[in-house]
Amino acid sequence: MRSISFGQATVEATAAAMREDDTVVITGEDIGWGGNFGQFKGLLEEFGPKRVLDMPISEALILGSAVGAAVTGLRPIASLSFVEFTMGAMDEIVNQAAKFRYMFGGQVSVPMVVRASDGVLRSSGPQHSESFEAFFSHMPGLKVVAPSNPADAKGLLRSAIDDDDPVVYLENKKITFRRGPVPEEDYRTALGQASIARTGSDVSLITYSVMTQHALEAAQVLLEEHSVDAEVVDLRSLVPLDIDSVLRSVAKTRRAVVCHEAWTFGGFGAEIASQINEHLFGELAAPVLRVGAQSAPIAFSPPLERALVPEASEVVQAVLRTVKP
Amino acid sequence: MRSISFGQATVEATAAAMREDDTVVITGEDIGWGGNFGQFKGLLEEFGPKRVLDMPISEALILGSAVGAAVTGLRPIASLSFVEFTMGAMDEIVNQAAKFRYMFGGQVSVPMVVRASDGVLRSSGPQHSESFEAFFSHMPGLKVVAPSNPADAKGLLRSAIDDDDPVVYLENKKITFRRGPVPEEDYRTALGQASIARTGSDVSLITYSVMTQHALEAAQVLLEEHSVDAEVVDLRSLVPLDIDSVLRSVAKTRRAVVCHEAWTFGGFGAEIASQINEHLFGELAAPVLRVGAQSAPIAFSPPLERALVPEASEVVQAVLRTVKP
Amino acid sequence: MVDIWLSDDHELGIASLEVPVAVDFKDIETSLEAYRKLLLIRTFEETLEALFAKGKIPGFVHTYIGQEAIAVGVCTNLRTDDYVTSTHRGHGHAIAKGIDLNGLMAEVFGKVTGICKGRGGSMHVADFSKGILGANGIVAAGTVIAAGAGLSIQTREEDQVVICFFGDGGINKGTVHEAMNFCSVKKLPVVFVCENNQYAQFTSRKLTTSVSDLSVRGVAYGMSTESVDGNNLVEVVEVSRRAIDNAREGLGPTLVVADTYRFGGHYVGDPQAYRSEDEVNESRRRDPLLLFENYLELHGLADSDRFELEKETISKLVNKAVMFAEQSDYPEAHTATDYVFTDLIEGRQ
Amino acid sequence: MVDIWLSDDHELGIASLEVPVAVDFKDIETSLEAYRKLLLIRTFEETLEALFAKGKIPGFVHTYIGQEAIAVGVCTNLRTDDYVTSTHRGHGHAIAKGIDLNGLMAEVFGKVTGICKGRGGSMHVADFSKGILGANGIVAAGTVIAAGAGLSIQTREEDQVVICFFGDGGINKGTVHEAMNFCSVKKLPVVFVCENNQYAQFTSRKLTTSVSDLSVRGVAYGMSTESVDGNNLVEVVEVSRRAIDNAREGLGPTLVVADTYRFGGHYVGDPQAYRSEDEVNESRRRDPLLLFENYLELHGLADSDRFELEKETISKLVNKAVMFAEQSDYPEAHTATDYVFTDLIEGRQ
Ligand SMILES: Cc1ncc(C[n+]2csc(CCOP(=O)(O)OP(=O)(O)O)c2C)c(N)n1
Ligand SMILES: Cc1ncc(C[n+]2csc(CCOP(=O)(O)OP(=O)(O)O)c2C)c(N)n1
Ligand SMILES: [Mg+2]
Ligand SMILES: [Mg+2]
Repeated sequence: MRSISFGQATVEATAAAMREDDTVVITGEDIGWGGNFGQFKGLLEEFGPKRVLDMPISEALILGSAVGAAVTGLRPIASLSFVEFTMGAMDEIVNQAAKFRYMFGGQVSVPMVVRASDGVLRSSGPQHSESFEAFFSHMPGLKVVAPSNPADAKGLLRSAIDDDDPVVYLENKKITFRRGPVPEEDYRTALGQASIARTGSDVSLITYSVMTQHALEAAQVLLEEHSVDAEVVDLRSLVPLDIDSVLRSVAKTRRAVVCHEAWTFGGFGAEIASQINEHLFGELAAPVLRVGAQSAPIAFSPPLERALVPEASEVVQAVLRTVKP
Repeated sequence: MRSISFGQATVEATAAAMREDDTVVITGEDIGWGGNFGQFKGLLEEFGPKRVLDMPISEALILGSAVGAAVTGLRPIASLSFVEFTMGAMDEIVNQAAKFRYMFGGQVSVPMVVRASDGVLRSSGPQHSESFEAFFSHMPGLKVVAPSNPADAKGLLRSAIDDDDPVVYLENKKITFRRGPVPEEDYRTALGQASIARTGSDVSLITYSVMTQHALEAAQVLLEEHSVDAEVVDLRSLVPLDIDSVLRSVAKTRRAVVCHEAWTFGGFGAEIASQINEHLFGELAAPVLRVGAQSAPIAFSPPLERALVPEASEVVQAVLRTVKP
Repeated sequence: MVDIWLSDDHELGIASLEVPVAVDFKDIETSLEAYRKLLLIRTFEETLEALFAKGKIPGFVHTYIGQEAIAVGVCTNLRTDDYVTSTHRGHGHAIAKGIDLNGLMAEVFGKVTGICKGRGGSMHVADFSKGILGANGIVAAGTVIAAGAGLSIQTREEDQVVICFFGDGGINKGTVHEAMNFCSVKKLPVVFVCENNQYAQFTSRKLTTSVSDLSVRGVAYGMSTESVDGNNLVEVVEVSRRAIDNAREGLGPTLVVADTYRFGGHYVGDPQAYRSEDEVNESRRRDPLLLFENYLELHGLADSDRFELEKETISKLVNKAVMFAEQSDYPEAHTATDYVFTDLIEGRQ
Repeated sequence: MVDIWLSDDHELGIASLEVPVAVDFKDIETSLEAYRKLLLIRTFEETLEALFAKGKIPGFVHTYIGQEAIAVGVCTNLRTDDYVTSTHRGHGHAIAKGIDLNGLMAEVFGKVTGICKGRGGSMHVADFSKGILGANGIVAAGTVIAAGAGLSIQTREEDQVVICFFGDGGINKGTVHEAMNFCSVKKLPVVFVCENNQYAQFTSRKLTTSVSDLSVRGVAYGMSTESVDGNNLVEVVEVSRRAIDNAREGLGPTLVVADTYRFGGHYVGDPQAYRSEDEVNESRRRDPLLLFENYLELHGLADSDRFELEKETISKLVNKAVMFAEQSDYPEAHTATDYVFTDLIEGRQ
């Protein structure tokens, strides 16, 4: 299969949706030029400025207008290049998009996608490096998607655009340029279905987004250097959460390490760990460990950045603490 | 000891701080008139409009100007009457207040307090009823305080104003009017020290804010009707988190139920439960359970509101599941 | 003193009613229809005050009493498929735009027959089938939502318009700025109607707003602006029609500042220590209902007997709505998480 | 075509340098000091471009080349205890306000000797001892922070002022609106300086901004407004001095719109497909450095020999800073969570 980048895969999904449905529009800052990560490349050329809108630097407007458009016949994709910029639009995401359907008693649905790039990439510094999925997944009414590879990026985005509820689609910066095999045809990957990225018997690595890649690397090292056979469960979406797949895997391996790039403290990993502990009480061979960032804004300086944010080696270490206590 | 309301207790703490230190100012909407919950009553009269500022409906400005004031010599208390309104100021809280000290390499501290009322009170509806401590406690650089009674409200607020870091001070609406014994003198209650609100031996209820009250009621019922002796650990602050007190209690009782009014899914309770499970692995007699709101915006209609949000009876039921599986 | 709330160009009393009158307002049915709408809002709100005092209404209620001519005047120019975004003080807008009265009343009661099935309550009344995109508990949230509805109209190449109601307090929110700039850049069919009722909660506008003539805010975006006596129904109809026609024709947004006064407290039960009884009483001399009755009499369109007749009809309507609401059931507890998503979500607690 | 970025009232070339000149700008030392500052910023930024190309600078870098006269002109009027808030394009503001050059360079390298100990990098340079409240990676975040600094000054009854630099793209953020309204209501000593460099990232201002004369935005708040040729140092000094004097005297805020052009890409490495080389070359004819050299020559304050001399001095200074930065250590990994709080936090992972 041909190999394309994560960003390019999302372009394909978007173009397919836009070809199929005239009501799909994209709004965001500087997207006409292709986007910071190439994730909109060629869309302005194909669909014109009425469907690919370069917006003012007005994040509240970008998200709020997406809500207004979504309840009056469009299916907007609102893009904020860095997830930190969602903070200027949290009212629109949390108090409006997430609540509209519920507080109006099911009169409307809010079919919109919020796209944002998160995570660490080469010293982007403390206001351009974070991961906020814990915010979005705590808020009822939002679906949250965090793909780990180009093929999923395409299929999940297609489903997110199809979805009648607001979906926060988080694309990690480190993997946006990475390539992988992606089918040419148009397809959808269902939200709420984890994928077993690697089968294994000794420990379950529960993860998503860029950490799936790190976990797969870690699994390789664990096998080769420590004879530990790790299973990697890639959640793909956090809401809906495929807890069944998680529990099935952990019930089998009896050990789990939950991994994400976001801060460990209060992170989404705590939700997963709590559910594993509750549902598999007494069946675990070791405590569920969590691997995530240390609690600090993500520093600019390369050694600090690396110290704060986990990669494969931190996953390996955590697994070793679990299997050889 | 005289009994005063939670709101009045915070007035005393604020007045004491303002008398002692000219740089303490309060900013917020309609605070000159005493605040929606009487939490600023009399302050305008005593300290005048230069220190008690009625602000425009501009939440980003209220929080952002607090940051600017805090790094240039003031100790502002910025008040947003309902915690939902912080969503319009999340950039200022998350990207500015929380990060200023860190991203500028310790050059400054940001001594400010964000006050906001959270929680459910008699059908305030889906945009005036929530609890967002999971957002704030996930963000490094913010301290988070959530008192459960008037005496703590006074002492913790005094400490929060003293504190050189940004402190989010969350006052639950249901308990703002409740009275309790409060010492007349000026005193401080340290952040980061849980209180054992009730000692017990069978199960630990880990909680804070209004749920401490519900947990105490539940403990009474549990003792009288089920002969279960519950210990209630009132965290008082979530950041810093007094995990030692939590673990000490649970190590003793071997059972824990974590309770808050916020949504269970992705809530702060997941962090506590995860830490308990990790640190006391193999020492627990039952899974750690969580009691919190169901995942929906908080509905207006009384029976729906009551169905979504836990009170004492939900705590009792969870404990019974823990002690008599 | 009444002049605290009137811009210099509005005169006290009924003199200012003598503006050029639209054809249809010489028409008796059109006029009476508008009169009934004013009455309906007034009666609805006064009924709520009484019900609230009796403890029958959960939550808090913000009434529109004193401002009725704005909603009715503006919405008189609208089609059913036009949109409005509203505020925490939204009953008037909803009624003027044609919301089902029983559903509205039942919603305020929190009943399952409510227009939002009891999920929203007073602050979140909406009827999407009538283009009412919702009252909203977040001040000025409607501005950016209105911009989105405007964008949607433009993209779909329809000729609908959007009315965005917001308050003199709300005008200082950043969302107003972002929305107005965008609507102006794109020439979206959005009319911003600022209801300048002199107060935001308990705070006079003067304490928090840098200009006394709010319409200058529109100038900053290259928008058309209009000021109007918001208590004068006929004037509101005229001025807003111009703005709406322009919007419909693709000439872009307008900011209409409608001066008015909130007769009641911020919410029902507000002790109102922040203003004098004199001020309130004085303001009642320019009650939009009275002004419009004067107008109808002056033009021989109706007399006091007719007014009484209409009042009775409207009273019955509202009472029926109360009955409907009172006899309706509350939603069942087990449905509390319905409508969070369009489909079921697994794995959530 | 150059006229895309000049308002109508600015003439091409050096003619516009003949504005009334402040006394001190006939003074050779004052003039040369300003010239050195311009040079220092230019040289610093060009050096960064070269270093970045060699892979020596982590992250991304936004240079101030072409806009130097604004920061230098404004800051010439400031005291050390005055404040500035800055943007993602903040090196120029920091240098003009007197940041330590070695600390600045080391910060951009991410070294522990950096002014922010390597935590911030290019987008977060700050020096609170010099009143530099930080470059900021969030567009227009500085506006509300500046308002707070202004409030602080007023509360402390000092006579400091705050300069809030922001961009023509930033002007559409809601924070600008909220900050300007508040500063105007309270008459805070804040001068808003909008650096109108024609682009926000890759998007021309015309696509996203509803008015071509940005100064009208200030009118909406009852603020004083000024427009100035931002490439003309002497004019910037004059105009901003008026605004700063007013602020210091308690007369409230001013919006100064300074027209300029960003010679470089949005960030170093930007391929700039969104504008023509011609446009950029044309704009270079109004290089603020050249214009000021012309001015100095015209007034007999300096000649080209002198310029060369100064350039050498400045080059050495910048090279020394590079050496300092290169020889400094990176922060140690175990210090990564220092400075999150002023005290230790227990219980966090
Ligand atoms: C973002 C936000 N901030 C504050 C509030 C609290 N609040 C509710 S109504 C109101 C005053 C609104 O004033 P105005 O816009 O003039 O409308 P009016 O009540 O006069 O109709 C305030 C401050 C809110 N609901 N939302
Ligand atoms: C809130 C926010 N939105 C978007 C961005 C991405 N961004 C960085 S710089 C920039 C353009 C800023 O334009 P302008 O204000 O004109 O400043 P200039 O770059 O021209 O100096 C944008 C959109 C950001 N940093 N912050
Ligand atoms: Mg008002
Ligand atoms: Mg610019």
